[in-house]
This record gives sequence, C-alpha cells and structure tokens, in this order.
Amino acid sequence: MDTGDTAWVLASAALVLLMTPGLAFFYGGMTRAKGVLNMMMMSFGAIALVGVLWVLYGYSTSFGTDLFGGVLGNPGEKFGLSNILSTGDGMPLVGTIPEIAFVGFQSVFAIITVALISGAIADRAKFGAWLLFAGIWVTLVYFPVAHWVFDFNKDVNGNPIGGWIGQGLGVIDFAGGTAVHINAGAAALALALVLGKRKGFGKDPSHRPHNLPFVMLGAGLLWFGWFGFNAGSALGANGIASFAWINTLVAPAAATLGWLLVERLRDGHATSLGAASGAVAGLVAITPACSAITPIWSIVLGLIAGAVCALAVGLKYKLGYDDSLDVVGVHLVGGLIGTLFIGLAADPNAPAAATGLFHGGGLELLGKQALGSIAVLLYSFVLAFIIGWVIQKTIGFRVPSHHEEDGVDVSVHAESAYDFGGRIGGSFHPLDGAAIAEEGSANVAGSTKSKVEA
Amino acid sequence: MDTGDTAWVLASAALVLLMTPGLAFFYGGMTRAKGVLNMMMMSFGAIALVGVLWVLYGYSTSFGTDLFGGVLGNPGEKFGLSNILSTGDGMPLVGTIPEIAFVGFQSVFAIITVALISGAIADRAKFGAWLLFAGIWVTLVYFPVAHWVFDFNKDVNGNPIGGWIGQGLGVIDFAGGTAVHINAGAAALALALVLGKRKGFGKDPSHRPHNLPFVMLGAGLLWFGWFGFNAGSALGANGIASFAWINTLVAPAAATLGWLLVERLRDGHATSLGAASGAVAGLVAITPACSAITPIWSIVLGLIAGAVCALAVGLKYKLGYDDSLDVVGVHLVGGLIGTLFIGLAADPNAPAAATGLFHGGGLELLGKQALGSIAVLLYSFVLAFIIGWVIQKTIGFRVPSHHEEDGVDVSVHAESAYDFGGRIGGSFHPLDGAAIAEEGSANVAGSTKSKVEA
Amino acid sequence: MDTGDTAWVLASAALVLLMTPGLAFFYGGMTRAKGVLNMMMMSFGAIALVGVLWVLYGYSTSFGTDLFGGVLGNPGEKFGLSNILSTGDGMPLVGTIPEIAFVGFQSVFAIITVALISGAIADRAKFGAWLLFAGIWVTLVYFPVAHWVFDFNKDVNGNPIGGWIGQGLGVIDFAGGTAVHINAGAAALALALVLGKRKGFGKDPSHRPHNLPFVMLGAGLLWFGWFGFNAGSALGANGIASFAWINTLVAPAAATLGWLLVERLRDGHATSLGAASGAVAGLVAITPACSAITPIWSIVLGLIAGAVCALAVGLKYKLGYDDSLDVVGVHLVGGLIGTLFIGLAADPNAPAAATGLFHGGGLELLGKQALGSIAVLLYSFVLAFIIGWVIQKTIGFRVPSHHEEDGVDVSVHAESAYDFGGRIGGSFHPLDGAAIAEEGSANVAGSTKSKVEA
Amino acid sequence: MKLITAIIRPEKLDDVRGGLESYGVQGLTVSGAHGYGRQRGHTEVYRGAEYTVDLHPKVRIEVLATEDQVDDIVDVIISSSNTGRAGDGKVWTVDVYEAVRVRTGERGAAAV
Amino acid sequence: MKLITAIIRPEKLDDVRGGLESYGVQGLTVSGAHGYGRQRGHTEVYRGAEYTVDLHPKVRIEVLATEDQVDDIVDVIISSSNTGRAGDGKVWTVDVYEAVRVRTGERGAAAV
Amino acid sequence: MKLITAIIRPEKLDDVRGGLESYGVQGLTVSGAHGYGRQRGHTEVYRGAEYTVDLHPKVRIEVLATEDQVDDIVDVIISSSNTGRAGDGKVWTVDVYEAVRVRTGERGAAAV
Ligand SMILES: Nc1ncnc2c1ncn2[C@@H]1O[C@H](COP(=O)(O)OP(=O)(O)O)[C@@H](O)[C@H]1O
Ligand SMILES: Nc1ncnc2c1ncn2[C@@H]1O[C@H](COP(=O)(O)OP(=O)(O)O)[C@@H](O)[C@H]1O
Ligand SMILES: Nc1ncnc2c1ncn2[C@@H]1O[C@H](COP(=O)(O)OP(=O)(O)O)[C@@H](O)[C@H]1O
Repeated sequence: MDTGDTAWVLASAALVLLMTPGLAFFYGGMTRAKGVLNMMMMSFGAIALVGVLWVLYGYSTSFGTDLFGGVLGNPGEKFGLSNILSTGDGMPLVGTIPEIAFVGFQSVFAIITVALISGAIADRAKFGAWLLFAGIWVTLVYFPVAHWVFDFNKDVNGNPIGGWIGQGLGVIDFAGGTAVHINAGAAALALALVLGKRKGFGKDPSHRPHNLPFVMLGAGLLWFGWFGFNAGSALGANGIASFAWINTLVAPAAATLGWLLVERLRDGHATSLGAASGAVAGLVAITPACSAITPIWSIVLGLIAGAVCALAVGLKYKLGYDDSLDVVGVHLVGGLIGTLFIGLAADPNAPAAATGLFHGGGLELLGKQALGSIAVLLYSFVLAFIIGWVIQKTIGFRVPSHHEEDGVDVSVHAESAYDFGGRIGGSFHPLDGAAIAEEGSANVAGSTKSKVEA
Repeated sequence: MDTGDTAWVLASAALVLLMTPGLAFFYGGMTRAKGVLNMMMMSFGAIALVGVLWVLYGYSTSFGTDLFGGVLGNPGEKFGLSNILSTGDGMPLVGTIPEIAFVGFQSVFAIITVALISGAIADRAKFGAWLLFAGIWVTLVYFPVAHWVFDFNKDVNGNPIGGWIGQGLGVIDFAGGTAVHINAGAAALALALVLGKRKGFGKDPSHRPHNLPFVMLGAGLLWFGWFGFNAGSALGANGIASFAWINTLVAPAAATLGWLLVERLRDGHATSLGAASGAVAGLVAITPACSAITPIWSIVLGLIAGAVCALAVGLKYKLGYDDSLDVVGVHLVGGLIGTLFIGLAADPNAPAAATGLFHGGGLELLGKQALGSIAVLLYSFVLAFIIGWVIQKTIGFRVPSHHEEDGVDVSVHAESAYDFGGRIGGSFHPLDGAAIAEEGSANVAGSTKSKVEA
Repeated sequence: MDTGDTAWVLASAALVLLMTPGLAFFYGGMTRAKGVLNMMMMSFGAIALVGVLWVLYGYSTSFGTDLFGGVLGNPGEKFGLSNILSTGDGMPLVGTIPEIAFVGFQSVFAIITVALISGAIADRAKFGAWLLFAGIWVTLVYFPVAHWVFDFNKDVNGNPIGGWIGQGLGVIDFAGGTAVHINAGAAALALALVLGKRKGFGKDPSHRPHNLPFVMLGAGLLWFGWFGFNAGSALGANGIASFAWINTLVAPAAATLGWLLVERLRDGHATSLGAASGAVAGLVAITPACSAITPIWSIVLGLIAGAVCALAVGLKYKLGYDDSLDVVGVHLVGGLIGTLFIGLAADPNAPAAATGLFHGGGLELLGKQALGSIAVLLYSFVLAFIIGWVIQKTIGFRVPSHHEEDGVDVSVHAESAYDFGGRIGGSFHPLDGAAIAEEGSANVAGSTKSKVEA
Repeated sequence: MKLITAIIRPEKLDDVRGGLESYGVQGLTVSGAHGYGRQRGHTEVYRGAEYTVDLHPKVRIEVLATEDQVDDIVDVIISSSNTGRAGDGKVWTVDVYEAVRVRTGERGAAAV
Repeated sequence: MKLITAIIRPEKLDDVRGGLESYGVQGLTVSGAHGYGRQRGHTEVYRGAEYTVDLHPKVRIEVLATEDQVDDIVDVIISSSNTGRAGDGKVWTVDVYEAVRVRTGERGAAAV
Repeated sequence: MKLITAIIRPEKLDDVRGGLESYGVQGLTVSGAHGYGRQRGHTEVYRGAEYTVDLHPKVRIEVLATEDQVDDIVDVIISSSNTGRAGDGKVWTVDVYEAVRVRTGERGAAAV
C-alpha cells in the first residue's frame, strides 16, 4: 500500500462526494423558488439511498466476479463489504490502495450519476417515486454499466474478466463519460418523456432560474470536486493524475469561453448561467478523455463542447421534450462529444497511450468509442423509460396538477425554501401525539379557525 | 515522517476547518432572517478566538504532560508551540506525521466543538458575552476533556500518561463522540437554560427557518469536512482511514433515510430540513464508532440515530427548554447513541479491535462507554451552566428584550443580512473622526432630519 | 517522485482553484443585488481565460528560461506544455512532484490574482473589456512578476537563473505577498482610477452589501482554499507545509479579532462583514510570511493586519477613489504589511531561515522586502493604468451611465440574479433562428405589444 | 375618474393584463399582497413543529379609468380572473378626486 | 360600503387579525409597507460607512366593510394594534363606489 | 382630508421625501409596486430562452393630507419626481372619510 496514493484517493473520494451537494445547488438555483427544495432533495436522497445500496450490494454488483457472461458482477460476493474490511496484514488492495478506499471512491460515482438524472424532472416529481426510481435504476443500470466500463479485474492468468466495454472492447473512458454522463443523460431523456412537460413549458416566464448565484456556487463546487473525479481516477498521486488534473482545468475553461462566445454572437450577451453551464459542459466532455488527449487538444475539445452544448440546450423547445435543466443538452451531448473526441484526438504519448484519427490511428478507436457510447445510451434509455413508466402507471411519478401549481416544495415536502421576513401571518404549534393523530398526512389543511359563510 | 500520511492529515485538517463555516450555514439557515448574521458570527468568532488560544496554550493543555493527576496537560509546556516548531532534522513527530501537523489537525476540533454550542442560543445572545463564554469554556472544559479522551501519550516506559478516559478507562471514541458532541451538546443544554426561551418560543411562526438551501449547503459542507474529521483521525492514509471513510458515508446516508422515514410516517412528508438533520445526526453518531463497527452495523446505527434524533428534537417543546437549533436533540443524543452503540456492536475484526455485546463481548465495553459519556456530559453541563450563569449575572448574556424584537443582527452587529432591492430609503455617509465621536456606540440613532411635532 | 508530496500538491491545487469561486461570493455578496452576477462573472471569466492562457504560454512565460536578462521566461519554450507531458519514465519533476502537477498548482495562482483585481470595479465594468484587460494584464504583468518571484530554476551549475526578486534579491515571499496581493492591489487601484467612481459613491445607501451570508461563505471558502495556497507552496507534505498550515490558521484568526476590535471601539459594533474582512486581511498578510515567522509572531502580524486594514478601507472615502470592494485596503495594504513584517520578525529557526530585525538581523532583510514590494507595486500599477486607460479610450471599459442605473447584471449580462417569486409578469419565448435575427443584440427591447399613445 | 383595485390570484395576472390590453387599457400598477378569507391554508412542518399558513399570495392590480370605462374594466377583470374556487378575490372601485401624469403634469382623463 | 386601510406594526398583525375575526370579519388583504414618521430610525455600519435607515417595516391591512361595521372595525384595529409608542401607524377609511366578489360576481355587501 | 397616492420611479424616492419634508409633511407610507405602461421593457436571456420583462419596479408613496395642503403636496411630488421620460408615474388623490392615529386615537387633521 502506498500512503501517498491512498491520501489522494481518500481526498478525491471526499471531493466527489461534495459534487452531489454542488449539483443540488447547480440545479436548485435553476428551478423556481417554489421547487428548489424538491430539486435538492433528489440529490440528497440519491446520496442517502445509493450510499446504503452501494455498501450492501452495489459495489459487489459493479466489481464482483462476472455473472451471466459479464452482464454484472456477483451481488452476493462482497455483500455488505464483509470480506474486504481487513485493515491489518493481508488487507486487500486495488493497485496500491486499500480496496476499501476504492470502494469509497467508486461509491460517490454511483451517487452522482443518479443525482444527475433529476435535473430532467424539476418541479413535478413525487419524492417517494424518485427514490423508488433511483433504487431500481441504480441497481439495474448503473451497477451493471459500471461493471462494463470500470471493472478492470483480471483472472489469475491476467486475462480480463468483467468490463466488456472498458477492458473487453477497449473503449477509453477514464472517469465516466459513458458510465456516468451518457448513462445519466439518456435516463434523463427517458424520464422527461415519461413525466411530460411542466405546465407552462416554453411559455411561463416564472420558469426562469430563481437564484443564479446558487448556480455559480454549484458550478464552483462541481469544478472543485471534479478534480477528484478525474485526477482521482488515476487511483494514485502520480503523473497520470497530474496530467488529468491540468486537463480538468483547461477543458472547462475553454468550454466556458466557447459557450459565452455562442451567447455573445447569438443573443448579444454573455451570461452567468452560460458561464456556469459552459464549465460543466467542459467538465463532462473532458471526463472520459482526460488521460487520452494533450492539454492543447483539451482546449479544442472544451471549445467544441461549450459551443455545441450551448446550441444543444435549445433543442428541447424545438423537439418538445421538457428536459427541464438540460441534462440531455449538457451531460448526454457533452458526454458523447468527449467520448467520441478521444477517437479523433487521442495521443499515443498521453497516459492512455491510444491513437486517434488525427494522430494516424485511423477510425478504429472512433468506432469503438461510438459503440460503447451507444450501448450505454440505449441500455440506459430503455431501462429508465420502462422503470419510469411502470412507476408512473402504478404509484404515479408526477405530482397532481394542483400540487405543481402550489409548488412541489410545499406540496411534496411541506416546506418553503425562503422566508426573508416578507411572509406574514400563520400560526405555529409543536406537533404532539394528539395533534398528529388528528391531522394525519394532509398538508393542505383547513384553517383551524372557524369561519362563517357570508 | 511519511509524506502520504502527512498529506492526508493536512488535507483533513483543512476539511475540518471548513466544517465550522459549514456549521454557520447549517445553523444560519435555520434562524430567522434577522438573526442569521449573529448565528454565523458565533461560528466565525469561535474560529478566531479558539484558533489563537489553541496556539497559545490550548494544545499544551490538551496534549501536555499531566498536571493534577491527569486533569489537564501542562499549559505552559508547549506554550505558543515554541518548542515543537523544528521542521528540519529532529522534527518532532506524532506517529508518522510532524507534530505541528497534529497540532493543526487538533485545533479545528476545538474550534468546531465550541461553535456547535451556539445553536442553542440563536437570536438572543450578545456577541461579546458569547466570546467570553467561548474562551472560558474551551479553557476549562474542552482542553481538559480533549486531554482525557484524545491524549495517547505514553511515558518513556510506554505506560499511558494522560487520557484517563481514552487510554485509561479504554473508552472507544475514535473522533470525538464524547469530547466533541456530547461535550458540546451538554454545554448547549446548559446555555439554553441559562439564557431562557426566545420570545414566542413554540408560538411565533416567524421562528421557522429562513433559508433552507443554506441548511442544505451547511449539511453538504459538514459531510464533506467530516471525512477529514473521521478518516483523518486515523492520522494517516491507510486502511483504518479508508474504513472510517466508508462508515462516514454510509451511516449518515442511513440516518437520512431514518429521519425521513419518521417524518413520512408521522407528518406525512419527508422534508429537506429532515434530510439535512438526519445526515448530521448520522455523522455525529458514527464519529466515535467509525473504527469500531463494520459498515453493515453502521447502517443500523445510522437508521437508529436518524430516527431517534428525529423524535428527540421535539423534546424541547415538551420539556420547555429552548435549544433553538437542536444541539441537544442532534449532537447530545446522537453522540450518546454512537458512543453507546460501540458497546453493543463493536466488532473485534474492525480496526479498533474491541468487542461489543453482540459479538460476545459482554456488557463491559458498554459500561465503559456509558461511564465515559456521562463523565463528559456532567462535567461539561455543570461547568457551562456556571460559566454561563456568571456571565448572565454580570455583564449579561442575553440581549435586552427590544433588541431581540428588532433582531440581533441589527441590534448587536448593526447589520442586516440581505438587501435584494426591496429596502428603500435611508441615508449614507462614511464615518469620519468627527461623526464617530458624536454618535458613539448607539445603533438606534435618532433620524438626522429635523422633525416638527404635529 | 514522492506520491505523498504529489497528493498534497494536487489537493492544494484544487483547493486554490476553489478560492476563485470563493472570491466570487466574497465579492458578490458585497455588491448590490443588481450587480452580483457581473461581479461573479469577472471571477469566472478569469478562471476561463487565464486557465487557457496559462496552458498556452503562461507557464512558459513564468517558468521558462530567462529572456531579456530575466524580465520574463521564454513563452515559446514550453508552449502548450507540449514538452513536459511525459508521465512515464523520464517524467520531468519539480522537486519531488511531477512538473505537470507544479504547472497545475501555479495555474490557479495566476487565475486568482487576476480575479482579485475585479473588486475595484464593481457595478460598472463591461465584461468584454474586463476579459481583454485580464488577458493583457496577466500576460504583461502577472506572468513576468511570477517569473521574478516564484522562479527558482537554476542552471546546470546550480546558479540561479530567473527570479531576480525571489532568488536574486533574496526577497522572502513564500506564497505570493508580492506576486499575488501587492500585484493585484496595485492593479486594482489603477483600475479604480481609470474607471472612476460609481454613481452615488459615498452617498447612495443602496451601495450596502446585498447578501452578507454570501460574504461569509466566500470568506469560509477562501480560508479553506488558502491552506492549499500557503501550505501547498511547500510543494510537499512535510514539516514546512505543516508549519505554514498552522500559521494560516492563526494569523487570520488573530486578524479577525483585530478587525473586530477596531470596529467595536470605533463604531460600537463588531460586524460580520468585519469578521470576514479581517480573516481575509490576515490570510493576505500571512501569505508571504508563513514560512518565515513563528506562530506567536503570526498572531502579532494578524492583529496588526486586521486592525490596520480595518482602518485602511476608509481611506477611499477620504482620498476619493472608488475601490469598491476594498482590494487596496485589504490586499495591497495587507500584502505590504505581511511582506514587510518578515523584515521585522523573521525567525532564523523558522523554515525560511531568515533573520529579521527583532531577531538581530538588522535592517537588511526589511530593505529587501521593501524593495521587492515597491518594484511589484509600481510595475503593476503603471502597466494596469496604461492597459486600462487604453481600453477605456478605445472600446470603453465602463458601461454607459444608464446601464449602471439599470444595473450591470441586466444591462451587461441580460440576467437578474434572483427571483423569489416577487417578480411578476413578463413574457417568454424560446429563441429560434428567426427571432434572433430580428432582435439582434439589444437587451432593452421595446415591448412586443402594440401601444396606442393616449 | 375612478380607481379600480383588484385583488386576484397571482397566476391570473397575465390573463387579466391580456384582457385589459385588448380592451385598451394602457397602463396599470401591480403589487404583491396576501389575502385571508374563505380559501383554505396549507401546513408546513419543520423538525416536527407545524406552521399553518393561512395567508395566501395575491396580486393587487390598480387601474385608473375614466367613468365610462369603469364598468367594462371591472367586467374584464372578473371574467379573466374568475376560477370559481374560493380565493378568487375582490374588485372594488373608489372615486378619484384628481389624477396627474407625473411626466407631463397632464390631469384628468389625459393622465391615464 | 367603505374600505378601511390600516398601517400597523408587523408584530401586531396577528393580534389585529384575531380581533377582527372575533368581531366577525371574514376576509382581509395584507401587504408589506414601509413607514416614515415620528418613529426613530436605526443605523447600520459596513466597513466603516454608516447607513441610517429611517423607513420602518409596516404592514398594511385592508378591509372592505359595510357602513354599519366601519366604526367598530376601526375601533377593533386601533385597540388591538396600539402600543402607545411612536410608530403605531394610521387607519383611514374611504368610500367604496362598488365592490365585487370575483368568484361569484356578487356585488355590494354580499361581496365582502 | 385626502389621501395622495403617487407611483414613482424608485430612484426618485429620496428626492420626493426630501421635498415633502421641506414642505412640512411629517409622515408617509412607502411600498413596492410594479408598473406597466408606456415605458419600454427589457429582455433577459437564459440558456437561449428569452424573457421579456415589461413590468417595471416602481415605488408607491401614500400621504394623508388636509385639504389645504393637497395641491401643494401633489405639486411637490410631481416636481421632485419628474424626469420627462416615459415611466415617471401617476399621482392620484381620493377623499378620506376619516383618519385616525393608532397611538393616540386622534382623528382628522390631528392624526396626520
Ligand atoms: N373583507 C375583505 N376586505 C378586503 N379584502 C378581502 C376581504 N375579503 C376577502 N378579501 C380578499 O379577497 C381574497 C379572496 O377572498 P376569499 O374569501 O378567500 O375568497 P372568495 O372571495 O372567492 O370568497 C382574500 O384572500 C383577500 O385578499
Ligand atoms: N401623513 C401620513 N400619510 C400616510 N402615512 C403616514 C403619515 N404619517 C404617518 N404615516 C404612517 O404611519 C406610521 C406611523 O407614524 P409615526 O409618525 O412614526 O407614529 P405615530 O403615528 O405613532 O405618531 C408611519 O411609519 C407611516 O407608515
Ligand atoms: N391607468 C393606470 N392606472 C394605474 N396606474 C397606471 C396607469 N397607467 C400607468 N400607471 C402607472 O404609471 C407608471 C408610468 O406609466 P407609463 O405609461 O409607463 O409612463 P408615463 O405615465 O410617463 O406615460 C406605470 O408603470 C404604472 O405603474
């Protein structure tokens, strides 16, 4: 075990954990004031639920021994992590770090992938239904896909087992362009279709972001955490991590410029929402590529990702699906750009040592990258659609129409986000047994005061 | 010295420092808009004051050679850290890290313990009195208690000196269930009693949280920082740290679910305040236990802590003490649950190598854990009550009644937190010598314009 | 290569990156609600632009081989980092870490130095002009000055090449008192003069901070990140880093107390803005000094820096320049205090091993510190003034007067920061090709509805 | 000259404005308000404490109108803001003694 | 029909509402306001610059009432919001020409 | 007794207050409002979607005044808030039936 590598992976894991609250702000700032808590709860709910499932069977499903010819790892093998917990002699390692550190590092990837999806269904999802979706989707989609992409286990003879996309097909995805972003983006599109458009979609001016500084805060925390996401994926504090680090700085920097340039030319104004979005688009795009392309090419990738995503977020109005906070436009499109760009610009001297079209590698790598991307995209989209659809048809995924009008915060969570002193009136009493029994679970209660009809 | 271990401890120390601003937001979001700055100032004031005291004599009091049979370390021994500053040959070490790094790591524990207390006295404390209390309490309570719990110094023969709770009694408290959470929670209860209830306690609807996204932000930063708190307490980047890391993920995740479940069943709604509170309750509970129980048992602990704390926060209305932001319900109760749970579920194969009741260890460990908890609880409560009471009787701890009505921000700090453009009117002038002399320290000044009585 | 050192530097680099979003909140909270986005955009714009330039030629200009007798490094030498990217055998190192990690660590210093300047020109700068200024200033000022101060390259015989201030003159500036804070502060003063005062400067009450919790958040994130800034500058996880860490805790802690004390005595109230400002002033002051003075002297330095900066921020009203958010009062003054204080209190036993006046070193060191400070101050001021002036006279740096009245957010970025539900009315439509062509870049559009003159 | 004040549901503001514009009203003033009446409140829960909120967000519209338009305008407002559910609001009119346009100093009908 | 407008201290809103309900008032409209008058202001300090704030938060209550109730309602408001300290506020009444309930179109006394 | 209501530009509030104080007005009530009229709106853009904002922030000033002062006060308001650009606002006056000072119960001219 190497303490330096372990220090970096533990720090990186914490950084990636922070990304989900960061995402809660990035997304939450973009909703209306009356839906911000629900949006944040979908992220916090993902941390809570996926965190527990990961320890129970998620890690084992993603990184256990192949079942069904590699469709997933054996969920029971490391159930509850029970057999990898030794911290003394004979502590199991992954490379130079304790396996349990690797478990931690991978856990937060599962969490944020689920949280990312929630951006598509702002302002209209039941929280219970969301949790149910999250639990099923992460089990049936994320855990297997992580097995396909991130599992580099070998058998005793050193032959790859598991990871048909990553080590089988040889798709290059350093930190999750396919397993995280395309995966989440495709599921988001499916949910946007299942839940349908918000009331007033494309018309109601109240749909503008209610707190842009929160969006900036979210973008800042995401960028910060993403250094753990990408450079931590080297699983050590070494040259490869450093290489990934600098790409994780420069690609989003360029993508910010790219997005702002499109805005300036098209709308006349570079916006702060554009800067935050551009940074995230660049981070998404560099995720799979950060070990495969040089910083100069990262700048090119960033510019492209920023500009294309800036255009892509307008698609939902044209095509008529309400991907409310642009998970498709940013994560699916950005993830595709980054994953495919490797096929073009991968540099044989970069750590990934792959050769893309521009360096004389022909179209082979590009083909693989496309294949891996599409496999994940389709699998995730179809499964997410089915899961979402069944939930919608059974317990209902979307809140009733008047709950949407009242705002999901008040109707689903019985809370409102802000009270700057402008709210007046109302009455208060601590809940005690009696009162609880009486009022049940109704959140829209009749006024407790007697009224006389006029 | 090991650079990897040092890297992890330095990073962890920074993470724990961030927890106090995180706490400022967790708490600040829960107050009214007119008390948020005062609440945040109590946290920032703790950083400032305790930071200085720690370097002067705090570290030495906590980790110096026993005085009075182990009641405290010798405050003069390492006064100003003067004799441990060498960074060249002969640099003093604690384990594999520079002692000065250990000083840094421990400093932030002292800071946040003090800051935690402030949640009990929202909206009604004088800032000067708070600083005075903080300085005395940390000196008379925290520094000695840290000596009892965290000091693992041995004499030249390898016999324990100092640390009667930790190495003497053998109480297991990996990262501060007793020294931090029970300690702060007990002091908070004392202050809540000394200062008395806010006006309108349990009645005034304006006491609802003014900014729930801030509460979520605080919870997110706390969780992030807590990885340093717990996993950093391994004082190295190793298997134990990794073990603590995964428990620090999964226990609060389960606690969030536990809290939300109670809310859903009792009130009909899972709230964002509940999610944030549940996460913190789980973090509190796992703090002492993160090296002693396996992840599966952490899930159980988390569920229990989340559910019990969700119920415990209602006690203040029943019992009639105004622990405004539930330091007792979350930190005292959560700290007790976590510390005692070790006595039940400690696994001999976990790094702490202790055996609790469920693993055939009998009741001995549970007894020790209870003893250690109660010792800290009582000591802190009694001292905090006396210190607080004396301050209240002399210079006054609580603001005058009309200051509470105006809001502590404006009356104590001469500031208001927000101005979104809705505030209108007023006049402005830079302070210059003359004006200062004239207007003195009055913050409620007469209008400068002449008025004619009608 | 040492993995522990690399782990710490990678973590530190991420921490320093976070400081710029932190600064965006520190500054953004101090503007009016209608200028917060513009303020934040100047920070995010700095990340984007300087991030790209750094990779292209910035690193090479700062750390390349001397040109023109040491005025700058050769911008073409490591253009695009192309020749230092190897991560395998023969990977280039700086000390014990990969050179590419050093590139990352230094990049974020360039970024934040630029961002710091923006505080002087709140509420009145064109974003395009700011980006232009940022690009030119960082090229002509920051990159060369970093070369003077931070470049410790030696030729094959071990003789210093580059770094005439740092290794030539022997000025002690551990983490950037001159290159970062004096540099940015002097440029800020120049821009404040070039752009002139805000409308209503010193009179309009709407100029009070619109969101003080954001200022606290910014201060918290800055402090957190500053551990990377200062302790990371040791370029390793060792005793020196630990020494710097503890100074980075205690100096700002003392400075907070210093600032609050001045406020309490002068105005009667310790404010949260004062606490946040004091912490930052202390962080600035300890930046150059954190390896040269002992923690006790750091407390003294902190108290002085906090108190003096608290007084210095009032100067702008007396002298009549509108350094809106006090970059001069905090960063220039704080940077000078810290850099000069080394000449007084440098301790030969501290890691920097320099001897100041109080330890019998005479006035020599003080003289050098003054010389280095003044050189950077003048160079930066003059260049910034010229660059700013030319931009103002050509494309215009300041927005037109009515844009300032409407607020820079809406006029420059076509956005408004908040919508808590109070905003009513308005209409919405997705931009499509046709509409874009028609409406061009005008942000103040005529109502689309027909009106009849009464 | 009369002043028409309408307290309506916020979500009906756009409809009312549209209706008034079509009718020919060229200006109006809008502000936020909270109403209390027959409409039922909702309950929020924070850490087990219950807040009953029975003041509802409303929007106040004020229109200065000449005598001949008042009835029509009131009708337009009512028809465009009516939902039939409790909480729809009130409209009332008061006599205006004098109205002036600040920009020009014009008075009376010319002011609106 | 009359419209009663009261400018009162925000902290007195609940008392006034309670009083009016007891009296039998079934609806009212509340909005935020700031007042300037005999009440003294307070001072805030930001980085050594002083802001004197002399507009005080107030709450405006509006009640439509039939002629016979007006005097009683004014009395209820005054007695429940009076503190005797400067800044208590004002109550004024104006004649209402017509009042309509949006939900039903009812006019006059039936509308309130 | 009359009630003067003025809808003005927010940035003119201080001037108007200054003017009224000089004239001798000892109290007034201010609240926020949004206005719609001849003044042109502005456009905001979020991720390529355009929001046209045509309600402008305004400030409402209300002053109770005795009959003899009304005309002067209206003049003071107009002269101190006039900019000559569209959006300057309106001033209107209505008859007040009765005005009361809450603190003392004084009525009529003594109440203002
Ligand atoms: N007597 C009144 N005076 C002033 N405003 C009233 C009065 N009664 C009702 N309102 C306003 O009208 C709104 C709707 O009244 P409510 O009784 O809830 O429904 P409805 O008018 O449909 O019966 C209230 O929210 C309040 O703003
Ligand atoms: N002439 C006036 N016209 C309108 N509102 C007024 C007038 N005078 C006072 N007010 C309102 O009444 C409130 C209380 O007035 P103030 O003079 O402070 O106290 P008091 O009425 O007790 O003498 C003010 O804040 C303001 O809102
Ligand atoms: N008929 C009206 N009734 C009530 N308020 C009006 C009316 N017309 C205009 N206003 C108010 O006056 C403000 C200024 O009106 P506007 O038409 O923009 O400019 P001007 O009065 O200078 O022609 C509007 O923003 C609105 O608040």
